[in-house]
Amino acid sequence: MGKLKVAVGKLNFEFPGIVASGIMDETGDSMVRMFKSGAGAVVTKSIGSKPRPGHSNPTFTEVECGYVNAMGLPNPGIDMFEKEIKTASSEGPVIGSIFGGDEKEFAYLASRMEEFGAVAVELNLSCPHAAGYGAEIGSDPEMIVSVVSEVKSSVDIPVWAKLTPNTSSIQALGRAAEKGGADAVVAINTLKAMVICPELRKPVLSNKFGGLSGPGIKPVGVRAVYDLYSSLNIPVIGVGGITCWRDAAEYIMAGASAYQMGSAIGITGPEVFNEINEGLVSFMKEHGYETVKEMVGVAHE
Amino acid sequence: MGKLKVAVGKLNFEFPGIVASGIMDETGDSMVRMFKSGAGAVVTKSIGSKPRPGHSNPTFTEVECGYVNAMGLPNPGIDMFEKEIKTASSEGPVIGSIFGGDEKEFAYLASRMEEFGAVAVELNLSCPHAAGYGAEIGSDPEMIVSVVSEVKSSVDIPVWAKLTPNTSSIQALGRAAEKGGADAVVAINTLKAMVICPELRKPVLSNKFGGLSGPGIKPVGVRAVYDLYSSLNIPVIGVGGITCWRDAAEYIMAGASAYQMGSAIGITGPEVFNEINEGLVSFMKEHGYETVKEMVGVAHE
Amino acid sequence: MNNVVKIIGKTRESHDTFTFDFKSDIPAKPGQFVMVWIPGVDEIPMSLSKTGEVKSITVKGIGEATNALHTMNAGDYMRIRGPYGNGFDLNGKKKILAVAGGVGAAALLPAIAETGCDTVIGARTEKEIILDKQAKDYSNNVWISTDDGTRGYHGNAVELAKEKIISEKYDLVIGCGPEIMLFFLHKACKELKVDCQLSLERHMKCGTGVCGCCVIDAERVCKDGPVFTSEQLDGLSDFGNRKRDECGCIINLR
Amino acid sequence: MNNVVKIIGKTRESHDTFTFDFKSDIPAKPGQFVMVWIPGVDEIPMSLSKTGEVKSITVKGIGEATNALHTMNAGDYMRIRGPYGNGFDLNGKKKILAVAGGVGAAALLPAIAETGCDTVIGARTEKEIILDKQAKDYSNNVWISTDDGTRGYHGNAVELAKEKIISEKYDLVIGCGPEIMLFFLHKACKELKVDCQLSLERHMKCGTGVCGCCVIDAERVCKDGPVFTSEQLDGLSDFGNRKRDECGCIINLR
Ligand SMILES: Cc1cc2nc3c(=O)[nH]c(=O)nc-3n(C[C@H](O)[C@H](O)[C@H](O)COP(=O)(O)OP(=O)(O)OC[C@H]3O[C@@H](n4cnc5c(N)ncnc54)[C@H](O)[C@@H]3O)c2cc1C
Ligand SMILES: Cc1cc2nc3c(=O)[nH]c(=O)nc-3n(C[C@H](O)[C@H](O)[C@H](O)COP(=O)(O)OP(=O)(O)OC[C@H]3O[C@@H](n4cnc5c(N)ncnc54)[C@H](O)[C@@H]3O)c2cc1C
Ligand SMILES: Cc1cc2nc3c(=O)[nH]c(=O)nc-3n(C[C@H](O)[C@H](O)[C@H](O)COP(=O)(O)O)c2cc1C
Ligand SMILES: Cc1cc2nc3c(=O)[nH]c(=O)nc-3n(C[C@H](O)[C@H](O)[C@H](O)COP(=O)(O)O)c2cc1C
Ligand code: FES
Ligand code: FES
Repeated sequence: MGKLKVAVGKLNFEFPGIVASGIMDETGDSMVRMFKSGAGAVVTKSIGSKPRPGHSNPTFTEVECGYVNAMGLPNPGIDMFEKEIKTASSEGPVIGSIFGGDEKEFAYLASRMEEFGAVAVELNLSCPHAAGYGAEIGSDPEMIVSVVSEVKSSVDIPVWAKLTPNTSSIQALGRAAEKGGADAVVAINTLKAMVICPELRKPVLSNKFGGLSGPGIKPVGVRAVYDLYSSLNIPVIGVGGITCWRDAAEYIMAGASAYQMGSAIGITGPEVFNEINEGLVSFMKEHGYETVKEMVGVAHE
Repeated sequence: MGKLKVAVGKLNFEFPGIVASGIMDETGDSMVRMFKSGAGAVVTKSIGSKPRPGHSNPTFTEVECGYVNAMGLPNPGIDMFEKEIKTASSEGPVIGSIFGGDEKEFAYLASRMEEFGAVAVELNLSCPHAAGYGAEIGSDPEMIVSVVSEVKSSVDIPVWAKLTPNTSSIQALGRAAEKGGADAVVAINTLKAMVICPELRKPVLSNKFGGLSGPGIKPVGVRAVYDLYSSLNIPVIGVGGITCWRDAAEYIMAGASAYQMGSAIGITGPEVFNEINEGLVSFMKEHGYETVKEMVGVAHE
Repeated sequence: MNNVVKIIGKTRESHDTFTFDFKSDIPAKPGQFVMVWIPGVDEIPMSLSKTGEVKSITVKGIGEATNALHTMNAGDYMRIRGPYGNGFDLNGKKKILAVAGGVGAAALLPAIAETGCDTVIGARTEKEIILDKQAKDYSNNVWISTDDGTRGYHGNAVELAKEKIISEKYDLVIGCGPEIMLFFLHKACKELKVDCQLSLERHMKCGTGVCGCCVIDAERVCKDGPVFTSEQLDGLSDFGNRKRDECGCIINLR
Repeated sequence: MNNVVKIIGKTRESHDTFTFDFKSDIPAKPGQFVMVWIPGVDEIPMSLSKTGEVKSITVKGIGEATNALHTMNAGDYMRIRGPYGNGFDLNGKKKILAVAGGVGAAALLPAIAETGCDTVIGARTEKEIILDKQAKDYSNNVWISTDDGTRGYHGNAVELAKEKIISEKYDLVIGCGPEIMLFFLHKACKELKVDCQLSLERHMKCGTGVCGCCVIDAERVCKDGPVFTSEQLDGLSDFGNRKRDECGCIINLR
């Protein structure tokens, strides 16, 4: 499995698959389990300054091709999270996902994450269903520049910017992140979505709107990564609908240096990381790739 | 089936299901078949000024939850299309979909469509894969205002604007259409997407990029319609991933006065229109709705 | 997975508990649960108290959502997701004892129906005892315990279960009830060297193993559970000790 | 539906035609076709000339895509979509005659293999005759016709087929070849009062019944066809008369 080592900027991971923010990463023990299942790194649930219950249930529902969720950024708050990161960090690299209402809050949370031992921070500039946070900030390129650069000036660990696909140009958002000094971009977060129950005449989620994840969004994510790879100089991390090694390979060839998975942990289970690791190794053997890096972006040739 | 009559502005349709542009609507005979299968109206393939072969194959591929296509707006040109519309119009209402590179071209094509007997024109402001057309024009609210108002001043039939979901605010696009004088908006066109074949290391479509349609995009379309309904005064027509009566009901309750189907014609077949008509009738009977109109937008209550 | 069902029957089980019947042909195993939407209020996990073609949930009114559910009636529509979770593994076990605490009887009833196993139903007091009549339809021995002695054995369900385990020599104990009861039941089973499978509860959101909010140690109660075996429980340091609230903050159980 | 297959064998069938074998466990019926991607060049429809676990396509080089396909070799990967279309309906038909024009033999071979039916293979000249040996593996009677008389019957396949239909009394004629040949074959079958099922071609893009570009009248050749029955063909005014180009513009066939 040495073949699967990847680097994202100056960070090195044993495996190219990373746990996406918000899925089995709320507790230290869960994150440890994900490392044991073959994840190369774990991004934490997005953490804010204070404990936050998120939206009330229903916060989640299955749809034909994935899930629609509006968890609403539940999290125990940055102070309580130190313990979880400490537990997880002993087993592998933890990337601290954070959300804030402005540059200062992001910068504060990032420096706390650095202090706890996170190897990088991922800025949630893309959650589509929490008022005042996420995509409400991350849809504006100028705001992205300003948040990223403020965070950059307050931490030494790499800063990743997670982008929203709910835009007419994800390249513009990516360029803003790069301009702000981001070390990598992560794409995509969920697509704006809604589920209505005809018999009960109502949107199902308590928040009405939510975000679509899972297999249905994969072609959208692959395109986003392809576009970002061709217009940025910093690494791109792909996420959205990956559930098998072919999906992972699509993202890598589109230009992803590493990939993240969320929904697949529900669909297949944590073991999906190991399964894909094995699938990639045999694909690479059959097609003569020595390293994952050799595959990155080849679809552009 | 009288229960299923709907009105979109001043237009009346026998059934709420309309054939979406680009699917079984390239020839007069195909359109007639769709009327016979229970469609209330047919939107033609998007027609331009001159014959156009579209992109070369591959122009289409299946994905897990739908299709990705980059047909590239193939069409025989407006002159040749008169005959097709004449054939189809004898059997039901035909809405002429058109694409142009600027206001003048749209206006010219619209007036030709009116002359041929189209009951309305649908402006393709949203095709995501044809350089210089579609979403390249329809992502800019000002351009929408200007195209719609130019078309409005050259025809008397209703003008529908078909919008792209590849935007941070479909409401802004809808408001622009309304400001330009549009009689209705249609949402959504396909999502920007890409499929890569790992073994062959290449994007599959000859155009590289394409548009995602089918069941996977339904929650995105429902949300778009919900948003448009709450911010516009003109009717909204829903499209995207509808394959069964529940899907149709979701769109109607989100605010659609009528709905369109494309991919379902491949997935299920033309008979999907009749099947959904029957499903809606029995749903309405069980839940006490006398007309489709009573269901429109109820999810906002 | 997502299903709208029509309530076809509503039965009062006790002063604060109702059973709602509905039809659904989705296959379900004893011990599985569904997420039930109460529009405008909440969505909550409920064990299936029947798992055949006619299914049911048995709801104890303890707060806003469960009390709102109680206002529903035959003919009403209910949107449920599921069934979720692993359920009990009853294969190849000959002699089983089911031990229920309070509304935990609901989760055990399908297993009792399937195996006809002996059953202990315990509660604080007589009027909290539910589903004993239904259990008797399937089981030869249904023993009742109440903490206050108002009915059956005077004492708690674990004490009664211990006696029965000793006298009847079971292969397996299955249990559902308050965590503190299950904690002692697990302990008793270890002492008496009998396997057990206990159904736990944690705050649930997705119900399907995605969000991670229901973990006990690193196990998702909704997906890896809700039923855990003796050996699994041995390794779970949170069991009987800690849970997490909606934010993910730790709450000590004692 | 989307499959990447590895070519496991390449066989020359004639001066301009090759067969490519590959494994695929997707079930396929005689008369169905796949869309074959030639990266950087095109994607084109090809009938399956074997429909078992080992499948094949038999490609006549006539232009850019087919000639590019010819450069592929065993060990190369090929992305195909399908199988698509209805295929032949061979159920309950006792005596069948297959009539192939040129590379049309490829589409008929699986039906010949399945039924062992009699076969007419026609071509302009001897060197255009393909798959006759393979047909003989399954069929007792494989008759050849060439327009120039260089091999077998001197005349076209329809003339030969007519003689055989009269002498052998078939229940069903299945056919594939140039549309003009099929047009006359259909006519002949009507005259001689025998059912036929003929496989047609139109320009294809999606292959799966969505885009509508392959319609003949209102029938999608890719989905409602490519095989049409005598009665269907009676109602198709485009048959033998008109097709459409990539733009959707009408091209008159004669
Ligand atoms: C797997 C499982 C099966 C269950 N089966 C049954 C059953 O068959 N019958 C029955 O009456 N009850 C069952 N419960 C418990 C039931 O879900 C709670 O009683 C209900 O959620 C209380 O909601 P409320 O709004 O009425 O009360 P509230 O006042 O909101 O809450 C009271 C307590 O209920 C629990 N609770 C609230 N929301 C949730 C949630 N989303 N997930 C888990 N616990 C929650 C918490 O412990 C909370 O403190 C089950 C719980 C789980 C986890
Ligand atoms: C259902 C079906 C089954 C077929 N089976 C076989 C087969 O088994 N073996 C075989 O050799 N050929 C078969 N063909 C024909 C084959 O698809 C064409 O020969 C091939 O597309 C030619 O491509 P080219 O680039 O080499 O030639 P070009 O020079 O590009 O085209 C030559 C002619 O081929 C046809 N053609 C081109 N592209 C397409 C297309 N996308 N769809 C349909 N026709 C097209 C047109 O009539 C065109 O005029 C089949 C066609 C159809 C519709
Ligand atoms: C239940 C759930 C919770 C999520 N929470 C977060 C979050 O807190 N922060 C974030 O940046 N993304 C969050 N996401 C988005 C995922 O990280 C990911 O971008 C998205 O789900 C697409 O990937 P997938 O298809 O592999 O799930 C969440 C997704 C789901 C399904
Ligand atoms: C093969 C194909 C061709 C299409 N062509 C057009 C077109 O010419 N003009 C247009 O406005 N939309 C076109 N569309 C988009 C559809 O009209 C529709 O908006 C989209 O497919 C979503 O609906 P669906 O999920 O029901 O297919 C096309 C879609 C497909 C799949
Ligand atoms: S409730 Fe989401 S993982 Fe269990
Ligand atoms: S090729 Fe698209 S409908 Fe037949």
